[in-house]
Amino acid sequence: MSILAVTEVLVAQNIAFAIIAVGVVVAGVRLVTTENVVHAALWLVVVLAGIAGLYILLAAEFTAIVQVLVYIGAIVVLFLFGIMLTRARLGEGETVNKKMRAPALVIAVAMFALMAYSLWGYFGSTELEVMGRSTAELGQTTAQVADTLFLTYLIPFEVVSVLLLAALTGAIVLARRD
Amino acid sequence: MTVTDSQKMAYVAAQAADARVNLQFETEDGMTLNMGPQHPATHGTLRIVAQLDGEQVVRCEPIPGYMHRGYEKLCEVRTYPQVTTLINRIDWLGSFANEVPFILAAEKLMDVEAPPRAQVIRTILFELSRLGNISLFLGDLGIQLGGITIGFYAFRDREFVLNQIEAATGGRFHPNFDRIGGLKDDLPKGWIAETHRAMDRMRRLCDEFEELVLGNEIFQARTRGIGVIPADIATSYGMSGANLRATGVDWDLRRDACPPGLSYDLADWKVWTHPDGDSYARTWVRLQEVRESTHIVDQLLDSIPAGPIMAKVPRIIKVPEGEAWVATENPLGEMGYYVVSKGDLVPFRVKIRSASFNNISVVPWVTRGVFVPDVITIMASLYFILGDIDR
Amino acid sequence: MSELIFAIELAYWQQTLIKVLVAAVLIPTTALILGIVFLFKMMSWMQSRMGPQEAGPRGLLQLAADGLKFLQKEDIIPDRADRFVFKAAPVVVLASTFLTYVILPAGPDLIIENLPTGIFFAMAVSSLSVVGVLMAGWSSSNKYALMGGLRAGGQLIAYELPLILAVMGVVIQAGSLSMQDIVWAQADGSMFGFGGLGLPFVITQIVAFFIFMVAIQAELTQPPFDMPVAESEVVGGFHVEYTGFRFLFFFLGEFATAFAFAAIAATLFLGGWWVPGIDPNSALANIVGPIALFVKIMVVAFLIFWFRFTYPRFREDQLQRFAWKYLIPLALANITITGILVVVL
Amino acid sequence: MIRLSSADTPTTDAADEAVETVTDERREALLARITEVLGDAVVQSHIRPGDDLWVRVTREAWADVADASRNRLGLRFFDFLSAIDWLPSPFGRDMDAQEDLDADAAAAEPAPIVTGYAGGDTRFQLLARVFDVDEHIGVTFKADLPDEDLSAPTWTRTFLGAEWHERETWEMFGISFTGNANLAHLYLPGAFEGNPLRKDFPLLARRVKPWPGIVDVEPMPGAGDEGDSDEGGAS
Repeated sequence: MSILAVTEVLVAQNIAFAIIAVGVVVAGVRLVTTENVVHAALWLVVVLAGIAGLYILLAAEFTAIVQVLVYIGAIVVLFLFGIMLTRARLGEGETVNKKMRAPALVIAVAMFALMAYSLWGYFGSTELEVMGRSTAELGQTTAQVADTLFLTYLIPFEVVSVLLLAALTGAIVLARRD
Repeated sequence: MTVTDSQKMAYVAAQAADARVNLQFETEDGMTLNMGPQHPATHGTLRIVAQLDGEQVVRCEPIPGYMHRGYEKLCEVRTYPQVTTLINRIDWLGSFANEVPFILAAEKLMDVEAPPRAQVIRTILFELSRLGNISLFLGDLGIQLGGITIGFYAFRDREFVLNQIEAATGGRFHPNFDRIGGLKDDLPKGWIAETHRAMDRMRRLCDEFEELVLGNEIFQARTRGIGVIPADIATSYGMSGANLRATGVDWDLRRDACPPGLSYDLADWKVWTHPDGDSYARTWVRLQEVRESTHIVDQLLDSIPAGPIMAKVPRIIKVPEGEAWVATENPLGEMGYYVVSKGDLVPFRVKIRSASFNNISVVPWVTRGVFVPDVITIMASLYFILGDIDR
Repeated sequence: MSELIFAIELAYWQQTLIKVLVAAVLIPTTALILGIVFLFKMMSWMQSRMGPQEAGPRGLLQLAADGLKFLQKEDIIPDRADRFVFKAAPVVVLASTFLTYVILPAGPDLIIENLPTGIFFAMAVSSLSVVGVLMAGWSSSNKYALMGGLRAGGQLIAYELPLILAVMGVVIQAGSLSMQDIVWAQADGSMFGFGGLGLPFVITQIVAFFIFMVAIQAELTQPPFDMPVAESEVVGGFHVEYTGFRFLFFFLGEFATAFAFAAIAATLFLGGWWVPGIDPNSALANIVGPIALFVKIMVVAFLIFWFRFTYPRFREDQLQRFAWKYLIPLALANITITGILVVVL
Repeated sequence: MIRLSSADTPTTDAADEAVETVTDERREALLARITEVLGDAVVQSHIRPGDDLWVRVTREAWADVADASRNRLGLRFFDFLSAIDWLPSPFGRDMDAQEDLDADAAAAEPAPIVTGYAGGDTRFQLLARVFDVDEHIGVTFKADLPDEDLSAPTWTRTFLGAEWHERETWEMFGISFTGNANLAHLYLPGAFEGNPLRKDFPLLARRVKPWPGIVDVEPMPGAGDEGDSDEGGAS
C-alpha cells in the first residue's frame, strides 16, 4: 500500500497514528468502565481530542478543529456543567444494572461489524494518494468545505439549522416553568 | 421622613420575593454556603451562613460572636478612666469616636463640662476618626466590588488623617486621648495647618472615588436597586448613621441631638439624605458625609478658642449615683453608652449600644432572594466593623 | 507552511523539536514580561502600591520575591480532592495556552505552524481551557472552587461566541483564516487609494475590535469580568485550593494567555508583524517583525490591563445579559454589514 | 440646645436653666402622652431635666409598650434592648484585688438592692430605649422581672431589630422572651453555661490574676477616699 511509502513524514504519521489510536482506545475503554461520571466525561475529552488528532493526520484540519471547538469546547463542557450542577451521585456505591451486558455486547459487535463491512465495501478498493498532492487538491480546504456546504447542500443545511433551532426553543419551553 | 413610591414598590417586591423564597425553602433543599469566619468579604471574623438556590440566597444569617470580648462585663471592673482603653477597640477604625460618648456620659453624671477649647478639639478629633473610618469604607467598597484601585488610594490618603491623629494624640489607631472633663494634651505646633492640608487630600480622594467608582456604570448596575431597605424597616431594626439617612430619614445625632461636650453648632454643614435606600444610596450618603466632615474640620480648626483643655476634676474619679444615656453620631452610626453608676470608682453597668450590631441585624431581611455577589455588596455598603458588632 | 527558519534546512523532527522548544520558552518569558511590565510596574504606579516600587532596584525584586514565595510554599492537595484531576487541571489550562502560540506569526517566516485555518484553530484550542478550569473547580471538593469553576465555565462559553463572531468580520474582510494571510491582507490594503500605510483592520473593523477586546477580557477572567476568581465572593474561585507551584501554573497560564490574546488582537486588527515601509518579503521583515509585533502586543496588553485596574466587577447574570443581549447581536450585525460591503465593493 | 461653655463659667447658668425648662416641658408632654396611651401599665417615671425620660412599666404590658411606642407615640426608632442586674457589689466586685477590697472596706458587705431612676422592686430589670426621629426625643423604658420567672413578652413583633438584642439579653442575663422563637446563642458558644452579665457570674480572668486596679495610682494628698468628688487636684 502506498501509505507505507518510505518517506519521513509518513513514518512520523504512522507512529503518531499508532500512539493516538492506542490512546483513544484505552480512553474509550476507561470511559465506559469508570464509575465516576466526571471522570467519564474527562475520558471523553481524551477520546475526542485523539480523534481530532486522527483527523489532522488525515489532512482534514477543518474537521479536526470543528471537533475540538464543538465537541470538547461546547458539548463536553455542557456535560461537565450538567454533572456538576445536578446532584448526580458520584463515585462508587451506585448499583448499576448489569443484566443487559450480554445483549449490549451483541449489539455493539453487530454494529461494529456492520459499519466495518459497509466502509470496507465502499472504500476498500480506493487508494488515498497522498503523496505529492496538497490538501487543496484533495478537496478538504476550508473554502472547499464551505463551498460544498453553502452551494451544493444549502437546502439540507438550512433545514437542519431550523430543526436545531426548533429543538432548542422546545427545550427552553419545557425547561422553564415560570 | 417620607416614604417614596420607589420605596413602596421595593417593599412590595421584597414581600413578594419573601413569599416565593419561603415556598422554595419548604420544597427543596439548596446548597448551604458558609462564608467565613475567614472570608475576605467579612473583614473580620463574621460568619455568614447562606442557604442557596443556585446563586440565589434563600436565607442568609450572619453569625457574630467569634470576636466577642465581653466589654460590658469588663467595664464593670475597670475604673472610669480605664474603660476608655477597652472601648477604643470597639470600632477600631474610628477609635477616638468610641471614647467620646462614654466620656460624655461620665461627664453628665459628674456634672462636669469640658472647657470650650477641649470641646472643639474633641469634635475635630471625632471628625478625624470619622474620616479615617469612612475613607477606608470607600476603599473597601471598591475592593469588594473588584475595583481594587480605589482601595489603595483610600489607604494612601487615609495615612494623612492617621498622621494627624497620631500627631495630636500619640496613637495612630487607639488614641485613648479623651478624658473626663477635657483632653489629655493640647495640640502640637503646626498641627492646624497640616490638618487643613489633610482635609484637602480627603476631598481629593472623594473626587477620585466619585469619578472612579460612583460614576462607573458597572458600579451603578451592581448597587442601584440592590439591597433596598425602606425607611420603616430601617427604624424598626434601629439602623443608624448613613444607613438610615440613605433611606430618606433625615436624622443626624450631631445636628439633632448633640450631647453637651461637642461643638458641632460652631460649624455650618449639611446632613445629606438619599431617598432610595439601596446600596448606592448608602455609598453616596457616606461619600457626602466625608465631604461634610472635612468642611466641619476646616471650620472648627479656624475657630478653636483659647483656654485650658481640662476642667477641674478630682484626681480619683468617683462618679455620683445616677444613670445616663449618651449617644453620638459615630462613623458607623449611632453609638451610645447607657452608664449606671452607684457612686463607685467603677461603673455599675455599662450597656454599649454599637451601631453595627443593629445595622447588621437587618442582613437576614435584606438579603432574601438576592444573588451571592449581592450579599457581598450589601454587606459592604451596610459597612460594619466586626468589633462594633461583637464588642 | 514555512519550511525555512532563517533559510536553514532542517529535518522534520529537528524542526519540530525547535518549534516545541521555542514555544516552551516563549510561554514563561511572555508571562514574565507581562507580569513585570503591567502587573508590577504599571499597576503599582496606577494604584500607588508600595511593594513593586520599593523592593530592590526600581522595584524589580518584587517579582523575584513573589516567585520565590510561590516555589517554597507547601504543595497542598485537599484530603477529599480527586487527586489525579486536581493535578491535571493546571496542565490542561497551560496546554491550551501552549497550543495557541502555535499559530502566532512573528514575521513572514517566523511562525511555528502556519495552519491554513490558523485563527479558527486558536479559537478552538483556547476553548480547551474551560475543561481545565472545570476540572480544577470540581476536583478541589470545595464549594467556592465549584462555584468559581461553574462561573468560569458559563462565562467562557458565553464569551466564546462574541469572540468568534468578532473574528469572523476580520476573516471575511481578509478572505482567509490563516494568520499570515490576514497580515498580508492588511499589508496589501489601502486607505482611500493610499497604500503606503496598508489597512490595519482596526479601522474598518472597529466594532469587531471592541467586541474582541471585551470578549478576551472575559476569557481571561479579568475585571470587570473576574467573577470566577473574585476574591471577595468566591475567594479565588477554581484555584482557591491550589498552592505553590500548581498555583503558579494557573498564574503563568493567565498571563501567557493574556499575551497570546493580545498577540492575536495585534495580528488581526493592528497588522501583526508588518510595519509600513518595510518590504514584507525581505529578510529584514523577519528581524523587524518580532519587534513590531511585540510593540503592538504591548499596546493591546496595556488596554487589557488598564481595564483590569479601573473597573469594578459585574455580576454573573449581568455579564450574561451583556454578552447575549448586546455583544452577540452587535457582532452579528458587524458580520452582516462586512459581508455585504465585501460583496458590493 | 448645646451648652458651649464649661461649667465653671458663671454667666451661662441662666441660659442653662432656660434650656432645661424647655426640654423639661417637652418630656413632660411626652410622659403625659405615654401615660395616656399606656394607662395603668406605667408604674413609675423619672425625668432628668434636659436629659432623658425614664418610664417603668409592668412586665405584662411590655409588648404593648413597643406597639404603642411605634404606632401611636411616634417613637419609631428602636435603639437597644437590654437588662440590668441590680445585685449590688461586692458580689459584682469579688474578682477585684484584695487590696481594693480592703481599701474599700465599706463596700465589703452585701448592700441591699438599690435600683436606679424610675425605681424598681426586683433584682432584674429590662431596659429598652426607643427614639422619635422626627421630634428628636427618646424614652428609656424599664420593666421589673420577678426572680422566679425571668421572662417577658417579645418586642420582635413590633421592632424587627429587637431579635438580636433579645438573644443577647437571653444569653447574657438568662431572661427569656415569649414569642421570640429564635432564642439561640448569639455571641457565646452553643454549649456555654451561665449568664455572664449577671453580677454573680465570676470573671474568671480576674480570679486567676487579680487586676491591680487602683492600687498603682498614688492617692493625691488631701483627696478624700470617701469625700465628695468635687475637691481634689485638676490636671
